[in-house]
Amino acid sequence: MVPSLFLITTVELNLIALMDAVSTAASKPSGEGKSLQTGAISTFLGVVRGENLGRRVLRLEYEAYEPLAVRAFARIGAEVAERWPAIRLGIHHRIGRLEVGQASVAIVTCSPHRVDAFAACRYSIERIKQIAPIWKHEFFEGGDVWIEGATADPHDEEAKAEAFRRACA
Amino acid sequence: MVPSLFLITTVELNLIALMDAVSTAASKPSGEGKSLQTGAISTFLGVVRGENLGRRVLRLEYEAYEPLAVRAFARIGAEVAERWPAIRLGIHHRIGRLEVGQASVAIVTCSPHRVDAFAACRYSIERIKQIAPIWKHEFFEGGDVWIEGATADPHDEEAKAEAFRRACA
Amino acid sequence: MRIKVYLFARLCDIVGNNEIEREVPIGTTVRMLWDNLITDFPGLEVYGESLSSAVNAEYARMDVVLNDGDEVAFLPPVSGGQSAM
Amino acid sequence: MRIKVYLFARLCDIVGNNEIEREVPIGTTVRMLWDNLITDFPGLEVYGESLSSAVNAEYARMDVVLNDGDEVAFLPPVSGGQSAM
Repeated sequence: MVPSLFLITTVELNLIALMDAVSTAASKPSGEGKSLQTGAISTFLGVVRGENLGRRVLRLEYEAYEPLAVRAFARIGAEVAERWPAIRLGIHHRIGRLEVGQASVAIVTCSPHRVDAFAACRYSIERIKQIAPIWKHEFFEGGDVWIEGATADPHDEEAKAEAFRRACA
Repeated sequence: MVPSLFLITTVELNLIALMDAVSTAASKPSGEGKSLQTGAISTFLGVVRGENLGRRVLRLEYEAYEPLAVRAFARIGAEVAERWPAIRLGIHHRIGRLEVGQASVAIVTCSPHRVDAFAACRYSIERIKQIAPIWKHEFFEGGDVWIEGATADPHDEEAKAEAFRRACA
Repeated sequence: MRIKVYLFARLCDIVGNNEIEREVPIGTTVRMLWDNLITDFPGLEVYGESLSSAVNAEYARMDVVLNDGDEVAFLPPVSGGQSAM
Repeated sequence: MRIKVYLFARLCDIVGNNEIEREVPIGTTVRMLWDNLITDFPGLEVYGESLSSAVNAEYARMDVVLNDGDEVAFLPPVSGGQSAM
């Protein structure tokens, strides 16, 4: 079974399955942009580190507002399609308890050319951190804390511009 | 068996095996930089496109000067380590006959942070194209041609600077 | 009107529940619902500046007027993606 | 001195072989070996400007002086990596 392009899941992320899903997805309803046109695949995996801000991390627990998170991923997909029409994108985010070394997020971009594949992949992780309703609860040696990042506002054009800037787009 | 970090191979590339090799490799002889420190994994796959310069591509045949290519990859690894000490890198390049949709090159970078993982991965593909002694022979509808890119010169500092620039480093 | 309220992360910890129901009068906005919650759970107040909200699983401004049966989510600053900056 | 010469891609097509042997006098440089090859295979000449060379599987300048038994590789412009720019 081909997995969804945009997914929140409690099970281990499968990068290869996501790559297959993205590379066989058409970028346009006409079927244009299928794998014949794939010349470059960029992927990103976020992994639970054993150390954060000098603390020894024991595990993370991710929580998501699932229906909105999936829509946020699709919104990022639409932003990517607007900027890079030939790009196909997939985002899978894991929630629940994650141990050190496990992957929390997998992003795949397929493109005819490498420049866009890299930029769109980088843009996507920046946007996920800005607008995906996902939270992480860090359990470290001696305590635990909810990590709070950005106030999620998909309409904040300045944040979007910053994500493009970081993607070198 | 853990594969080499730098490899020329005639068989299908295995991105997951390369990721495993890179993420379990220590970035320093002391063992520092092992997977405890991995927070971000960036990968790149180059894939044979079905179209190039308006030509319908039937297949590619890659040729390499294998011992020098492996050394060129290791040289890129040293350049990456100099710029980004915490990065671990792996490069596998396939040679021989490749069909449309098959991967020719796989690059993996592991890093504590995403910024460096992306930049080092992007830098590596640029450097491969500049200095790896690998050639491709394109067979298209109606003919065939050797694709000739850059004159390989690992000591060309301008080329190196251009690769850093493209990596947004 | 009956409104279902979802609370996430620290907000859930403060309220002690990730899902509660509230009766509110017609014309209530997301902001009024939030202020109403603060009365019962003063610990929420510090999130007033950094809060996002959603109505029926779509991001919504705080001045949106609610309808009976709406599901409102209050979202503290997000931190998805990888494990560290 | 006996030198093994490796030729790749188009250079191999022009010479009709990816590996040949040459007898050269002491003091021969990579450049002299190349000029010597051009005499036999004039089609190589166009690569004079864009050529790279390696001695014993390490990149080497054209003015390097060869030793008996050295393996010299002549490399046309490279094109590894992905399928297109």
